[in-house]
Amino acid sequence: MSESFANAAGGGIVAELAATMRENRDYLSEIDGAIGDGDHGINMVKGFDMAAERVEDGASFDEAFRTLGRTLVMEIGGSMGPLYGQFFRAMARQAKGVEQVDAPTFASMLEAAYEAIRELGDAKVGDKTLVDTLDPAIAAFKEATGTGAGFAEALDRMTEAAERGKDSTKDLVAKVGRSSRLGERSKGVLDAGATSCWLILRTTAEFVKRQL
Amino acid sequence: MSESFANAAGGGIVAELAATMRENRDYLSEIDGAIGDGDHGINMVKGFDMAAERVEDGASFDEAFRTLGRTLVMEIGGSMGPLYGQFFRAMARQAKGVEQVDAPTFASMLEAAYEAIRELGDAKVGDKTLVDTLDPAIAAFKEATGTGAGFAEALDRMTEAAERGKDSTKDLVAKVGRSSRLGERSKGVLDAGATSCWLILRTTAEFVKRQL
Amino acid sequence: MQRIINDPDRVVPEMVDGFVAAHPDIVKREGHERVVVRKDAPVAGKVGIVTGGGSGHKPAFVGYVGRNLVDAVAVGEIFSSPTAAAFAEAMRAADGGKGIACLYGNYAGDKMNVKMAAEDLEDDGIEVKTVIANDDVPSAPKDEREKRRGVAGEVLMWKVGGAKAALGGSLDEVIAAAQKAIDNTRSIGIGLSPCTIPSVGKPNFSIEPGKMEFGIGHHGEPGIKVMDLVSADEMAAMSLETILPDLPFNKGDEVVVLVSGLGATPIMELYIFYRKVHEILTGEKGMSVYRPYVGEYFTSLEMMGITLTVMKVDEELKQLIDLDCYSMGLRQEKLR
Amino acid sequence: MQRIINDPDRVVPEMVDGFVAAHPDIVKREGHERVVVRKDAPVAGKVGIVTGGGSGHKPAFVGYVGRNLVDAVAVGEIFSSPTAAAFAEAMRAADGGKGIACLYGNYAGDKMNVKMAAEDLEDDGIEVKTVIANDDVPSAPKDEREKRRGVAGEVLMWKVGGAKAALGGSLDEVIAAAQKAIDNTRSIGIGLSPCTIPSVGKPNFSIEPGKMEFGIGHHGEPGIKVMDLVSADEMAAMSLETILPDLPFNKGDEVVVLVSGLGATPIMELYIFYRKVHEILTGEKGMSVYRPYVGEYFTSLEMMGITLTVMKVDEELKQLIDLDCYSMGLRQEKLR
Ligand SMILES: Nc1ncnc2c1ncn2[C@@H]1O[C@H](COP(=O)(O)OP(=O)(O)O)[C@@H](O)[C@H]1O
Ligand SMILES: Nc1ncnc2c1ncn2[C@@H]1O[C@H](COP(=O)(O)OP(=O)(O)O)[C@@H](O)[C@H]1O
Ligand SMILES: [Mg+2]
Ligand SMILES: [Mg+2]
Ligand SMILES: [Mg+2]
Ligand SMILES: [Mg+2]
Repeated sequence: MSESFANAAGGGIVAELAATMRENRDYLSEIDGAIGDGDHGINMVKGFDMAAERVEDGASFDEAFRTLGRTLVMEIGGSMGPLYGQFFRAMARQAKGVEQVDAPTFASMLEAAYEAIRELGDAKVGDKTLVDTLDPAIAAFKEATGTGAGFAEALDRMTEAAERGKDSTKDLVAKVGRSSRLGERSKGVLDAGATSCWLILRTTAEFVKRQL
Repeated sequence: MSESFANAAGGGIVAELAATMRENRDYLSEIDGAIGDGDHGINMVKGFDMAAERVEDGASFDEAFRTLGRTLVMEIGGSMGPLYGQFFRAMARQAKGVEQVDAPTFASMLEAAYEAIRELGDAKVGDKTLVDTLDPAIAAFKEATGTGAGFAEALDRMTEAAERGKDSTKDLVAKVGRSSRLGERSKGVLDAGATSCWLILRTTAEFVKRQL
Repeated sequence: MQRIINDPDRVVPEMVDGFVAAHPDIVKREGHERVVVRKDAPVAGKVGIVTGGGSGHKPAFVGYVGRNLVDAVAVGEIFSSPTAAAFAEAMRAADGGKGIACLYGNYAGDKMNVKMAAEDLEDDGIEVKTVIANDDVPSAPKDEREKRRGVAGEVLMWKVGGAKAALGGSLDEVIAAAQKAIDNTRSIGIGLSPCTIPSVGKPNFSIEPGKMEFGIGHHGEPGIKVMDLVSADEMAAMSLETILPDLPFNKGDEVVVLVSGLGATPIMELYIFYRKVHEILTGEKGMSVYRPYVGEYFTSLEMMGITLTVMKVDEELKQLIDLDCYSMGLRQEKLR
Repeated sequence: MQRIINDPDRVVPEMVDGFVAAHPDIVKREGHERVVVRKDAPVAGKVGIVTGGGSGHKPAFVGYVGRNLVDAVAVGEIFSSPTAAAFAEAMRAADGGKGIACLYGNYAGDKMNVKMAAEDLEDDGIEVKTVIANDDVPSAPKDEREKRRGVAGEVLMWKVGGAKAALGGSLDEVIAAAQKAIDNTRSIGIGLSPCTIPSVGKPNFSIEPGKMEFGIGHHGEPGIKVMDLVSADEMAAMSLETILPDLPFNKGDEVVVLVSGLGATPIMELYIFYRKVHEILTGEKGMSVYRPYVGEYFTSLEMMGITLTVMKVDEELKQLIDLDCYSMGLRQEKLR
């Protein structure tokens, strides 16, 4: 197994993400339905499918992410469109021009994505959003690479942390977004965005590992 | 007991009718509530009380009825205002200029009232309205006088027939007015207007008998 | 009852107070506390347009008092005819010396009270003529048109009659135009939920979830049938199939269309319904829509539901429909 | 769900179809299927007024496209922000060469999407400035005004901004006027029943019979408290007591008042509520009502409830409020 993969060969990522969203559409909408408006699965599938169709054959990893980001920003609306849109656009920007994507590049992609979400959405850890998945996931990835783990190993650590982060949202009170109107009543269920974020990170990790 | 009474002494009739309406306000509204809009008692009390205040001291029988009729027409609105309004105006017209009101005069008053209601409201016997009280009541009064009964006796026959007529509305399907929208569902309860008409005839009969 | 009222028996006078306070540029109250009059009425030398009816149908009736529309309105209790006195005062307030056109709906109480008011005015030498709207197709078969109720088509009758009067029409001309408007107009309503008269406190009828009453009246009068709820497109198609053959409307006709919510219907749904009405009329039916109206024009308190009104127009009606007007419920500039 | 729709996922595009078909004299659709544009836009040499937001608030937002009001609107799904692309298209369609004033409400999604659209336009050399309405008093304390939601006060912001642009104001002048309008405006809402987003199919929250939510938001956001239902007069008094001290409004102030139903409220009840608002303002508070608006101006699907908005006016705001305008939701001639 190598410690990097060819950017040029990574264009399949968006189709895989779209497949994951389709598989989990009803699950995501169900979670959103409990304390939101029940459309998260629909929103995600709509955006990712649209993007998957637009990604050209032979697109690179960064090009695929750029198309995904642009599609989400331009066509989905709501809060998720711009948030995940800027998320993927930021990842694309970090990978642009890179020939081999390695762990440091991937770490900078994650950090840029997080920064974009924070700048736009202003949510903090504990607010019961996708940030609760993203923040520990990135920390775990960097912690792993910093302590000598390989790219694949670090991706596994990231996915595990993402899952724990996602699970942590169950006991949180929503502070931003639609479900914040429920106050204490928003406790007891997972956050939909945190769940889709975990799915995105897990799918991406699996995809990357197969490229190494 | 005489066979007529002095028109000039009959002005108290409206106060007595108003008292009857007040006593039966809730009952009438309750009946109307079952298949109408529940305001018949309120409508009647409002109009009769207003008229009772306006009837001048020493008013005659026909003047009192004229005031009552005018008040109902002008101030009550809906269907009952004009219907009972024209009813009492017609009665007043027949008694106007009469010094002693006897059974034939009273019969002509009833007939004129019935004619006014029919002209304006176009309801027939069996339509579940006050006509179901009025029609048999007038027939009974005329039948009684025609077969030699005195004024008082005829008034009793009238009241009895009015009550039977009122009771007959229980099994009828409403054909006109608000409750006709219920179709078959309007069966099983008395008609509010038929009930108030019976109360009006009974109170008038009692009043007249005390004047004879 | 989840409502914004004070005393249930005082909703009508308080509504009138609020209405007059909110629209000082359009209306005034005059003579009778249940009469609302156009601010500059009576307009000398103009036929006075009068209407009236039970309350709870906002913008009808007071919402149509205004320039080139109605001059005076008699206000009744909720769903109950105004008094003869109120009608008579409204007529007097509207009298500009050319007679009164009383344009109202076919309800027993209104007919009786208008009749007595008109007699009163005629005693004073003021001529009163009437047009009785009967545009509601489901309320009686075609050969008993005189029994049909007046519903949202009344708005077009007022528009046309008001315009004719504003343009200097004589009483007979105003009556003829308003009569032509209503004769060329057919309406139907669909109810999806009941409404509650505040002083009664309980719904005036019931509709099960998943059902609708096709052909319902403006006070919840029963319609043609209670049936399973269908899509907006099917509602539009069914409504047109019921009213178009009744006039009949024919290929090539130019029509004015009025879609009104019954009170609780989200306005966006009126547009979803209108979309299909427009498509059917201008598509398979081969007609053209001269002017559409979509909004809350004639409601039934907080009933969920919709009404459709179609009027066939000729050159005269087009001219009258196009005249600008300004009331609370209808404000319009020339379209063309 | 007792509603007049077809496919719950297609209510927005079908509504837009119907809207454009119903108002050909006022609007057109251009470029993007979720953008509604004033018929004669872009108006050369005029600042373009743009807004947008989630659907379900009719007449907002498309109902304010029209002469002397808004030039283009981005239409979102029900209660969900329009896309950045729709905002960008709306801005492009409104661009008459003097820049774009995007006047919208303080919601997270709208802010993000407007921001990205504006960046897009600026890349093309078109200047975009924004005013973010935050008139809803209950949604945050006074020292965190930047967190407050935009509600029915947005209508007055569009009226003022639209008029300033129509009178030839520069982009900075239009922005300043609209900002002044919203800075001088305070609103509050009361909810008596929830509403149902068609694609969700169940009510978005619940209110027990006999209770009301005081301070509710336009999407059912929780208010200050859930309390026993009170009379219309008390609602009016409580609402004024909450918003008047916030600006604060003072004795002698001239104010514009806007009362809006939330969708299912019978219009007569809006007048019953306004009656008391008017009485309190002009009585014990010693203010004068420069212009009242009562009607359905900013709704929440079929929610039962009411909102109150008060704006303090100076000579500039009076002039701008008085300018005539013509859209589906707001049509006005000069009052004076
Ligand atoms: N400001 C924010 N920052 C980060 N995530 C957010 C923010 N606002 C909302 N979210 C996420 O969005 C998710 C809901 O997405 P979705 O259902 O698609 O949108 P909507 O709430 O418009 O229906 C929430 O579960 C939450 O994780
Ligand atoms: N056309 C008519 N002819 C005779 N009586 C009528 C007619 N229409 C209605 N009524 C009577 O009116 C009564 C209802 O009166 P009321 O409740 O006061 O009026 P509303 O129906 O306007 O609420 C009915 O019970 C019926 O007897
Ligand atoms: Mg959503
Ligand atoms: Mg959602
Ligand atoms: Mg009644
Ligand atoms: Mg009754």
